[in-house]
Amino acid sequence: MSILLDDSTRVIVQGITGNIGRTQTRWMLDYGTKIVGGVTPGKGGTQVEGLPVFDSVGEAVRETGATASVFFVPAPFVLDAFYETVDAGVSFIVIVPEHVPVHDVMKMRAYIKDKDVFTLGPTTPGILVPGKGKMGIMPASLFFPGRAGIISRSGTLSYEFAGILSEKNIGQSTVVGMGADPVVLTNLKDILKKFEADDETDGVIVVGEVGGEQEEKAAEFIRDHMTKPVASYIAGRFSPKGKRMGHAGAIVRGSAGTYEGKCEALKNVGIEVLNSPIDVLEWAEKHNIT
Amino acid sequence: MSILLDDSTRVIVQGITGNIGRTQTRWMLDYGTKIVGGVTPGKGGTQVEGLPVFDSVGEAVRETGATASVFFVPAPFVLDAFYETVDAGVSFIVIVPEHVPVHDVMKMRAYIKDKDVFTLGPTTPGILVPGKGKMGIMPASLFFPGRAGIISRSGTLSYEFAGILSEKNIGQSTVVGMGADPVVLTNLKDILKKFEADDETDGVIVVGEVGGEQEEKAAEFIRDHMTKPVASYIAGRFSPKGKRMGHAGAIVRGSAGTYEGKCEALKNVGIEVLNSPIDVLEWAEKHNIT
Amino acid sequence: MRLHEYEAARVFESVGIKVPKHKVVQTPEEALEAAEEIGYPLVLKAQVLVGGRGLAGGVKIASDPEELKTLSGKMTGSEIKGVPVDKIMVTEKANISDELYVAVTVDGYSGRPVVIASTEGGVNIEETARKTPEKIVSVHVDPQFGFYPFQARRLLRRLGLSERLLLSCADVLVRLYKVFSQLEGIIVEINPLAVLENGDLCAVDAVLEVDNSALKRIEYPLPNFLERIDNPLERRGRRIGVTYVDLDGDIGLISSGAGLGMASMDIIGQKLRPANFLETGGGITEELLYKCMELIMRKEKLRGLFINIYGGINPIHEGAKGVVRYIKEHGVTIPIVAKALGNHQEETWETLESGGVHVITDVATEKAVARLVELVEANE
Amino acid sequence: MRLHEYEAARVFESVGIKVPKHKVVQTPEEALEAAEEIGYPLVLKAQVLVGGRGLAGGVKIASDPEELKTLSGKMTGSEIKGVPVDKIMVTEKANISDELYVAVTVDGYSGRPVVIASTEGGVNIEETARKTPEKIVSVHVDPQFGFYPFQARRLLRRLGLSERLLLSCADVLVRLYKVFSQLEGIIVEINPLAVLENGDLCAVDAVLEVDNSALKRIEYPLPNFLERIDNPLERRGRRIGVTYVDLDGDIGLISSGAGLGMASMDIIGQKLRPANFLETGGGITEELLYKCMELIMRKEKLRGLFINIYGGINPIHEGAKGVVRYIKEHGVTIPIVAKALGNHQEETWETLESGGVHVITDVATEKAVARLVELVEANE
Repeated sequence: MSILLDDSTRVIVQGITGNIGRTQTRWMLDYGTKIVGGVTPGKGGTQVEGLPVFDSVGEAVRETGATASVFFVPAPFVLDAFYETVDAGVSFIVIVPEHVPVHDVMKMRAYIKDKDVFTLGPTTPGILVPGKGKMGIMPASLFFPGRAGIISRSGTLSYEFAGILSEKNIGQSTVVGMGADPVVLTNLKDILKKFEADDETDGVIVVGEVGGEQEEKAAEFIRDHMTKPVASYIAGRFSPKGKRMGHAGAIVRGSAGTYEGKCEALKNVGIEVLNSPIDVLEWAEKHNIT
Repeated sequence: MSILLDDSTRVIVQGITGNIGRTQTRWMLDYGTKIVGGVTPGKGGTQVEGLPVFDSVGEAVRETGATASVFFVPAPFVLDAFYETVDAGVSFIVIVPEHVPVHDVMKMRAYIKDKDVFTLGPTTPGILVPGKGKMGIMPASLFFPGRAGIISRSGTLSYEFAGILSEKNIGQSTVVGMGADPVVLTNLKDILKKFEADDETDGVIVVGEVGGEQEEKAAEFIRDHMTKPVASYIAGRFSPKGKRMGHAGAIVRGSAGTYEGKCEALKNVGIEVLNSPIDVLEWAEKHNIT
Repeated sequence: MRLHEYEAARVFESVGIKVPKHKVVQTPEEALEAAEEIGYPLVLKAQVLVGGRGLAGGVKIASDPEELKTLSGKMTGSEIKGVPVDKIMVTEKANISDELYVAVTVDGYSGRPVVIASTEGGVNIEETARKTPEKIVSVHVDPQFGFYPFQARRLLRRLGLSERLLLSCADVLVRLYKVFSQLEGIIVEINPLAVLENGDLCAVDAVLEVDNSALKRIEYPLPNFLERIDNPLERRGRRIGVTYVDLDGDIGLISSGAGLGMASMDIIGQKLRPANFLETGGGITEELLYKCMELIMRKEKLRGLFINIYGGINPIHEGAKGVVRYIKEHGVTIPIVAKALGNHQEETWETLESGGVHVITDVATEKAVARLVELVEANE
Repeated sequence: MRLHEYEAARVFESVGIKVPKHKVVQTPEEALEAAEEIGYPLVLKAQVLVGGRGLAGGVKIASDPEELKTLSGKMTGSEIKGVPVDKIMVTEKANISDELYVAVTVDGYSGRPVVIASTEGGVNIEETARKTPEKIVSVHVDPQFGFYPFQARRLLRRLGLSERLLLSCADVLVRLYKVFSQLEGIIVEINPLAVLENGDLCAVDAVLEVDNSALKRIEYPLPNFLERIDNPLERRGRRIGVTYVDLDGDIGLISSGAGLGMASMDIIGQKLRPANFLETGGGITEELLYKCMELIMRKEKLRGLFINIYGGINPIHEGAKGVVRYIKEHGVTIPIVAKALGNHQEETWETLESGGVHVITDVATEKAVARLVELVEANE
């Protein structure tokens, strides 16, 4: 089993009638994803790539039996579409768009607090299960089926790590972009939990970056709950420091967020911190991940 | 058993340090009500009528074991105080102030939608259980213990009906002001439900008035669920019609709200509609209510 | 507080709802000037806060300057349903292909905002509500959550709206809800919401009433509420902090509490005719009742006065002093009957009697009114 | 976007938070004029968006006109941490009896707003956070519900506040949250929130940063974001829609994606020094990459350029055309290495090679950078 998505998952595309929505829908279909329809308010009744377009998510769900949705909705409309999608009972939502206002993301997270829905993004390339399907924008050619799980904050770095492994015929079970924004809908540790439970994954690569507390909090989780080997890479070692103003960030996060802080937190719980992306090959070999 | 309040209910007074709060606290104590403390933010640590004043409802509840609260809080602060009181776990709240903004009342009602709390008001004289206690401003001299229940939208009319009965030694089990605002926290039918279940009440007088749909909706409830005799008086037969603008009210309520509409709805389900307040005596005699 | 149509138009514009090109004028000269910018044909609308304004002659169409001059001349200074016309809104006559109805109001019984829409906008909307209710759709809103476009679209699809109109109408509904929420509306209504020939939506006529209890905190700049009240006595009542409604009878009434006031009127109305409705609310002081007396006595030819007050939250013994002070200072001679019960009742009775007021100690208002009828008749 | 202190002061005033009497000036003459209204002693504060401004000489006290003239003369035209001082805020020197700290910010991990308060306001607040964290309290907020006075009082009681200060500080917190919410803040902070000798609270210094993704919909009138960016190349980057950070090395970088960009810098940084960080986001077109080339080539003395892009959402084959067009039009001679993988990769490679770009088809960025190092060294 892959996590979250497989070749039987019925997927709708929101914002399917836009340029990006159309193109990506074609590529998702080409990859074998079971796309069953699309939604664009005001465009109900039309077709894209032979798929029916609906005015509302509720109608799409009723007509197609979809349980998952991927968003190519313009950022200012994501909050509204998200509420609609959650209300329609969709249980897995991937928010590809970048520049979704952070106050909207906070509201979205509050909205699903006690609801049974799994979400990725915003600013995520989505999820790809090699050979089975993908929701989002990951370029298929870089992926290859196998037993390494990848979770990445950065979209393009997830391609990089998968590509490096694929070149050496080390495949991936599922590759997940968790979203690159300061606030994402699902935190790293909750995705790790899925991989820990997945019997097709032998080890997980966490592609992190400076800023935020995701890696630090995940380290605690890994220490307490993970049995599978975990490697991590933190991008931004030589990044220039931003001009920080105000003290609230430091008060909330303490020393979390720095390259050094993250590496220390990860190493402290026995996670291998990769010096450079290419080092992932050595780690995979060491742990017999294929 | 009276409804909602008896002589063991532990009551706090919010806004106890204001002029009205102080005076009414004394009178509630004089009547035997078990007032155990008060709340005024910023005045914690002081005393009123020998009672401790707390800065927060949470502290008051912890220190006094109060389960009920009566508000003499200025209207603009009622919403905030209400949230605080509900969060503190108080299960019976009486909102005396008038002029609470209707958008606040709507938020208050939404807040308690799925919570186990009973509320009266805003713009209510409160509740009085003859001989046992009172929360609010009802003038004690007009009430007398007995077996008639009274629910009134108007404060002063509740005194009038109780007084008319008391003069003839017909007592009341509990007198409830439900609040005179267009939106109240608890609708008429939900108070009727309490009286129907109360074994010390033999019949109920509903003192209504023109406007809104309370009486019409209550009529349906009485038809389906009440076994005790109910009398009703509707004030405002000769009231001048307001200058109505817009159609939304008519669309929402249809013909509800008029004197004639209300009387018809009540009579249709067998409720005795009193022509004038004093006619309540005849009704009470007829039903042997003492 | 009800806003004039032109004031509502300004509010709607500020949230991005399109309204017809318009000017507010007070004279035919100004109307002609406005017309140069707006063009003919145009619509003249009397800015009076009454329902059924159109049928009462408050809305006219002018096709040329001649007609405009005549019509605006007639309209300025006239009265619509008894309300003098001070301002006229001159608006372009839009090319309308369809008329929708949209509104947000407070549903008192459920205690929630309700958003209403219909494809059958126009003056007959209430008839539609009765005869073909399926042509009107509505949805309740969680006031803490708010109202989002997806909810608007869900509502409007029930009317069969689709494509561009679905989106543009949903957009208007969301903005309308924003007005409702930010201005603490009791009702905000656009009727008709015109679908123009080019497909745009335009709020051709609008109703906007805000919650009087929220006036002090609404951040949008609102007109002065007192100036809004046409009747000078009602304005005076609002100024001193009581609810006063002017009536055409000759028996004055002071009550504490609206329900008691209404019941008093109902009982008085069986034999006599009330001159007013005055309800003090919970703020009685000596000064307030003095001012209430002053206000009521401004009515000419009063035959009697009934005071019906309870000492619950109100210090009626203080109020009584104000009543008596007024009586003594002004030598009031008409019969006054008072029923004043509750806290401090004995003290109150004593004070009132010292001013020659007939105090009734029974509870039933019927008995007090009966006494008043006797006294009024005996006095004439 | 960060607001200047004087802009934040205006925002705070608009929601009813008291700020010191102040004027914004650009010359010593204006400063002297402002002082006549404000009085001495007063504080001069350079309006530069840098942290630690005070320690870097950006805050001075003047006790008389002489001193004011000297200090303001020195300050105008100077630089604080490399940022030129264009405007000075001249403020009254408040009589402070205590300094509080209050802030609202986004807690990224929990995804909720967090309200923070401390009785130990002032420049040492971070030290307080480390050494005596119990002197700082915070609470998370449900963004749909909002933040009410009772929650503020609950928080502040944990600091031992009571009586008047409890109420006034709770009031400020609620207003601060309103700023956070209405202006879509990332951080809003008042430090110190001064308790004046008369007991009033006054926002003596303030930080306000709003969400760039929300700039278009924030209703409060905000300054132009582009003008806010001091570095001309960074401003240009923002104008064309990419993230550009100017660095002091000599290897240009274009990446699609911030993570890939950071990793590229980390790898480059082991042998060479990046001249910039440029991240295109998901909006690559031929035109955009042409403009990116233009932007990067403005840096003098570049020794090489690395392009690291993926074709996921981006049409990299289109982007490649822009790169090549720029190279051809401007005769670029420095070595350029490109790694371009994903959708349309073959087409992209072909285009890039036609412009003399060294295309690396391996996935690992390390290999591409190794090639770049070789080429750069061979070129010199």
